[in-house]
Amino acid sequence: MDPARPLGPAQIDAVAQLGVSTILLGGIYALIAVGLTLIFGIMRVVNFAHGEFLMLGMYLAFWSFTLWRVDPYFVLVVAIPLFFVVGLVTYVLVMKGVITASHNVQIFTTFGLSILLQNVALVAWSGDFRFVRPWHLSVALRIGGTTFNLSQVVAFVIAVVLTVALVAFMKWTHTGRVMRATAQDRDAATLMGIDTDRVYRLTFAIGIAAVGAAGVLVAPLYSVYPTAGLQFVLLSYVVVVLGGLGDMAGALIGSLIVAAVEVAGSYVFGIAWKEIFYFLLFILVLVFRPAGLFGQRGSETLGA
Amino acid sequence: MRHRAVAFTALACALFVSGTHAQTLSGEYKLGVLEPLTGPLAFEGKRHLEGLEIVRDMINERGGVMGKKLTFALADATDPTVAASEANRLITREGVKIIVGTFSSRLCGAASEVAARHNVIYWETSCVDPRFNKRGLKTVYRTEIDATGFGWYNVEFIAKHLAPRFNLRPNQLKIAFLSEDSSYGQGVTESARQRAKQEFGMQELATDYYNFTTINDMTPIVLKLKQLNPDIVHHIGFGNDAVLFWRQSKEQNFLFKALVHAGATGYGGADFGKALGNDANGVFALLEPGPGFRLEALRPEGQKIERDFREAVQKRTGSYPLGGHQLAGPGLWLLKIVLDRAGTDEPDKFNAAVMSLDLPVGSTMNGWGVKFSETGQNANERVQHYMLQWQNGQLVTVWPEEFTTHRAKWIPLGPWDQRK
Amino acid sequence: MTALTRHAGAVVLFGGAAVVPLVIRDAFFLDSLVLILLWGALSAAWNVAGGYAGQVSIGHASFFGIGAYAGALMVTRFGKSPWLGMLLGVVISIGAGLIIGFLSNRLKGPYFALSTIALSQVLLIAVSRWRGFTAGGEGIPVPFRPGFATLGLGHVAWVYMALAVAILYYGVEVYLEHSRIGYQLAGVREDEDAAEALGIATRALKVIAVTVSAALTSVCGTLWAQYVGFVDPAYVFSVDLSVRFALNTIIGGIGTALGPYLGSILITVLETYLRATFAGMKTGFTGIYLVIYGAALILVVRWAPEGLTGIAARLRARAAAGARGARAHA
Amino acid sequence: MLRLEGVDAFYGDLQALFGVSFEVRDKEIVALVGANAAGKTTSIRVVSGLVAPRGGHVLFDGADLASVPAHRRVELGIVQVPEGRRLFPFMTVRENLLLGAHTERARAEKERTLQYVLALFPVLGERAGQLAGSLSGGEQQMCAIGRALMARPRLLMLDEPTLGLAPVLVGRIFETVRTINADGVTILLVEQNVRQALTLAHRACVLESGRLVLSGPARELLGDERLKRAYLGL
Amino acid sequence: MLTLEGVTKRFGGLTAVRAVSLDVREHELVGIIGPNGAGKTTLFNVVAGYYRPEEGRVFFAGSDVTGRAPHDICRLGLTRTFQIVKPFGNLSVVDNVMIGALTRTPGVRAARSDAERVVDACGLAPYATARARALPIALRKRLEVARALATRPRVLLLDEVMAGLNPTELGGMVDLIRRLHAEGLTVVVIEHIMAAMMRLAQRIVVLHHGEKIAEGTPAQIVADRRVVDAYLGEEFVLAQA
Repeated sequence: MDPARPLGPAQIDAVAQLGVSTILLGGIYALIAVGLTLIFGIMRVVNFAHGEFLMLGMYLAFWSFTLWRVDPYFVLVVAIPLFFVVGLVTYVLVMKGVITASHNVQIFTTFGLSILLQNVALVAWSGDFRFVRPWHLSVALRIGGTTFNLSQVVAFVIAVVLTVALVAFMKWTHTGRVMRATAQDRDAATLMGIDTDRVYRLTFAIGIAAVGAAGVLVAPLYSVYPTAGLQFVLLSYVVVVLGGLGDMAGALIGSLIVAAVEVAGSYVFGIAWKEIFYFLLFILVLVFRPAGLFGQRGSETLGA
Repeated sequence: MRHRAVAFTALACALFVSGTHAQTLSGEYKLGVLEPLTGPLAFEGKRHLEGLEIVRDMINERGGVMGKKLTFALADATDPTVAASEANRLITREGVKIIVGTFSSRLCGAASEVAARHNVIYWETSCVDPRFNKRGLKTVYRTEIDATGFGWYNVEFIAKHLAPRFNLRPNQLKIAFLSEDSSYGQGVTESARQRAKQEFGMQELATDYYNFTTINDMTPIVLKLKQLNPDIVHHIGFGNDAVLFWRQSKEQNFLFKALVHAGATGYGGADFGKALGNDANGVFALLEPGPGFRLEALRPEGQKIERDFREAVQKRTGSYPLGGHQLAGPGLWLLKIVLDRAGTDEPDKFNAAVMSLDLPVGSTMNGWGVKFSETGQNANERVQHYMLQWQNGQLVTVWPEEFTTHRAKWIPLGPWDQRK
Repeated sequence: MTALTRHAGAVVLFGGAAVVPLVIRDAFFLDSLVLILLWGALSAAWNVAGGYAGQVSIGHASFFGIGAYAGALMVTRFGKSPWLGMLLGVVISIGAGLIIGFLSNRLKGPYFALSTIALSQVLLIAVSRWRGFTAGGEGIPVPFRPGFATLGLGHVAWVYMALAVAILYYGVEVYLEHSRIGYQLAGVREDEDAAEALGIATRALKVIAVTVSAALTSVCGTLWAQYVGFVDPAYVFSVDLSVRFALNTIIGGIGTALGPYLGSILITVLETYLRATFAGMKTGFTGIYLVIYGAALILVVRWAPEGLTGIAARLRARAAAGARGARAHA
Repeated sequence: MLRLEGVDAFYGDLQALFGVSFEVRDKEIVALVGANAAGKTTSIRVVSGLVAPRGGHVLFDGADLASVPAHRRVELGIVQVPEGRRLFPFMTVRENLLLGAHTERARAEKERTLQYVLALFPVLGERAGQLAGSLSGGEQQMCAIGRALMARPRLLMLDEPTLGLAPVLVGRIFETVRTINADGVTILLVEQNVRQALTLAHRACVLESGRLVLSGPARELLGDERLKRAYLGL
Repeated sequence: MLTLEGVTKRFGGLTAVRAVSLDVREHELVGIIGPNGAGKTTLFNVVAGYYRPEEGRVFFAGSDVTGRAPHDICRLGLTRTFQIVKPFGNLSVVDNVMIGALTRTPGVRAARSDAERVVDACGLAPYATARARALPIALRKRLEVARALATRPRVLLLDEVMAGLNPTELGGMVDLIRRLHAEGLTVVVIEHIMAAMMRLAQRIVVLHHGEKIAEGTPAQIVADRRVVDAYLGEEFVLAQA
């Protein structure tokens, strides 16, 4: 039986469900990528250790749930300030020294950080796959012929809220404007009396807080292990480039596009080839629209 | 906290100890042990090492090997290059004459090649690559069956046990294959496909592979399979992918008659049950014996050693042996038997001892028997495997029925909410 | 300065490597030596694009994998010599190199690096899925058949094989430093606009450099596959490998002929030593060596971005200044 | 208010200023004129802190600025409108303006200052929601000046505010500068449009090759043969 | 030798160069002046192939080179320097020049002796082995000229090679350019330093707001009211009068 045969009710349901899956999966990608687009967009630093902060967030959720039975949604309250501090410390210890260095130095420094964090996790918590099983993970909501997993719905809602909050923060708060201004012209920002080092520190801390929160939220959906972040980091770069540098709303849309490509590709051509689709999309976008699908032309070269 | 302090002191001391050690002490026999302890395979490598350590202690409590205390020279094999390189180190620096390893097929191939070139014995306890023993390497042995064996058992179970209970002939069964794309998953899946088609004429609906490290959503494949409507899903999962598939199948109300897996990863790991609780009910995984296993079905000598092994594992880990333990530990036990019989690690005499070994099924741990082929592969039919099923948070032994007190339930799998 | 003193470091390094197998037969030592030379040669290959042409790729495992698979498949599928596979690998890598070269003219900095990773991931998936031909995720055990034509060599012979490649690649880099194309590449790396103004076809030159780099990497990939004896896609196309090639070079000294080899010595020895020390200790501690490795990496890249050769040059300059000062006083 | 004393400044190894001294008094407009690369821009970058002098002192209200980082000088009231406007091109006009009010002092009076700026440049009000990068050259310059005014400067330094502008706009900009000064802001103006600069300024300093060669009341310099030589090299 | 016909170059809404026509004869020394932002460097970028003009054509030595790649144009015999010097910072002076020489002389050895000759002729011999980035600005400007010379151009475009030099250095540069011209080279110079330009150029072209507003001998240019107006403003002229 060919899945592409004429549409019957079952096929219509399947297509609707694929749409739902795209949206929910896109939400997860957006959650993870939004911190990256902030850091990459404002600081122009390629952070290869992004996935490792996600992994740490997942472990935080795991231990809180295992030791004290705390639901990840409550952990979130602690995770955001905690990872904010983690981001500050990482910035001061590692990133500050390379913020003006060449991209090569930045790439390989963060790569070192990634190896370091992965193996700290391995030594501290072993390589076992861990699971977080809050009650809401096994709740499936049904509407029409489609099904929503409650945890995923919540993750999606929070992704949207987080994105909207960050967009609003960047757009309407003075600090957000300061961050964007610094990304666009560091010297001019200094002339406005802006302490750019402080801006970078803050940007990094917010970005890490966002990805730490993402880790807490996706922990129930996936398994927790030291290299859990790897599978998301390349994907996040695809999302960020698609959405346009530093464009949170773009990242959300980029996430949905990647998810759509993945879901539709998996369904039509087989799950086997899904990476091929989004990596080719990635290369094409890089070559033909380096500012991203929605970014303003030229914005990707600013401050680079 | 105290533990940590001790550990760190030990670590600090070790920093000052040079990498080389004296040759084998009199009264000790040093074995090279090569497992992936870092990188993406670390979680399973650790389990294998644990199994080896447990059986090492058992051996030492029972007179050691060849009258000597068994010790390990341990090495980490993250990737093929490192596996080969560390095999070299174990051989030339640690002076080992036998290497035990290595869990993964990508590692055992490279490491055994090195051992063979040094005329050192390579004793493989798990990697399942069917080509492993077909390279004409004289000193390479494997105690565990290969992927063909796993595929063979899985299809055997489906055709001989499940089909009758569905009231279907094997050639009426519609089967969908899904697998992660590692050497293990692909090896097992391809051999199962072959036997299912050629021997039983089962109807293959789909075969799909995926990379388990990048799989984030199984819904598309679930929907696709749902439309194909298979009786059996043959899914080799690795970790999270198994949990994801099962959870999303439930969400999509994907109904099939049975899901069969093989090996200690994915559905065969304790994590699967932990992740899903009672929702895991009904999944089959081909493994070494688990709860429900009738010790009495074994031969007397087998009963004793199996019981001792379980107790030792219980003592060390506080639980029933896991798949990793059950491949590595019993493999090491067989090595002891051979060494004691040969009285030497000299390859020719060792080989003669291996070849002369002929133990029937049920005479050692896991109920295994021993009969090595000329290529150094333990016979598939002697390495008895068992079908286990998730029942209320536990993987219990359900097949072959003569070996177990438990029976397979939920055949066919009913609606998702009625598998309690 | 005579040629001998100019290449003193290389003479010591390669001369030492040539002499060692005559004296030491310890397989582990020889294996480490082969790996140092092979990783060094791979880093030297990376250096042609990353160092001399300034096109930093983190996807060079693509070419390594192409070479490894070409050799392994030529042997196992067609029963032909791996040397033939090496040739085929080079041809395919040139094709893939042209793609990366094209990207190098469209993309800058991190975008280029990211696109090279994406390409290696595409190859990883393609090879994993083409099971009928490549054996997919199962990988290919490469049979060991003694003889030069089959690349079935002993450890000593492998040292000389790796040494030959290492010296050849060193020669390529020395040539790059002293030939027309080398000077022009230096111009492209230092300032593309200025190079263009001086009549250098910068875009074509970059593509050539990347392609040559790809071909050299591919050759080593074939050799590696025959040496280690097992090829699987998840390893040969991994980002970790790509980073290793780059890292040796950066730590040794990017854009220098000797740098990749110095970096390879440091990293390989450090890694091997740490692993040997910690892996055997206790199950839980095995990751420690990678923690140290990661930390060392951050520190080196951060504090000595010009690498070992840069540090050496600085020390030499200081010593020379000191000597001049001493003479002035005398 | 501002005094430079024997300032030497370098870009790398290129010496751009040789012992430059001059003074700007409260409520004054001082024009820095001279040919290209004479050291005008460097002089104001030294004052705003983007270039650290290697010799000499920069005094503001009598205090040495040596240890005050660039972003803190804005708090003191030293604000520079950089050459080429340097607006944040992907932000709206309104956002650019609001960014000017970054210091605490400025933020407290943000709304009031904004009204002032919009009254000064009504066109910015019309373009408030438009991206700064899409403005015309003259509008961009107004936006840049407006942004600087948002910081509530006491000393406003303008670097080539009329560069590349059509003549009619040049006049507008100079008018505005006069108004700003009349409202109590001290102005240091770098200009190559000598005539208008000298007409506008109270005093002027002429730089040539990094050295101060001439200074005095602006009117007196207008028509001075030495000035023509400094420009045309006759 | 070099002919521009109605060249126009726009950036977005800004017209940087508007319908400029210009004819440089063989063995001429032409100066281009104009206030900041007048479009001088943009004009060079169009001529040397870095920008493709929206309108108009550029002819060099009889062939249409509009839109050709910079390296092609260089090989045809037209080489430019950069206002913001772009030395190959990590290479020695002689290597810098040699990279230029290699364009005409494929052999490394021959190119090196060519380069040494040029280095010598430009007065850089004492610094031949120094790293380019370690040179003071005056020498870097000189290196910029030397490197361009090494490509053996028939026409040399010099973009502000005198800016930022002190009077002595400036004199040296003027002498160098004069000598090169005397040896038969066609030279086009962009310069702000009028004093130098007056001494150098046979003919001066004045750009203002991207348009050519005057053209003539130095004496004619100084006397041209439009020029003084462009530089100093109308009232300056009135005040003088």
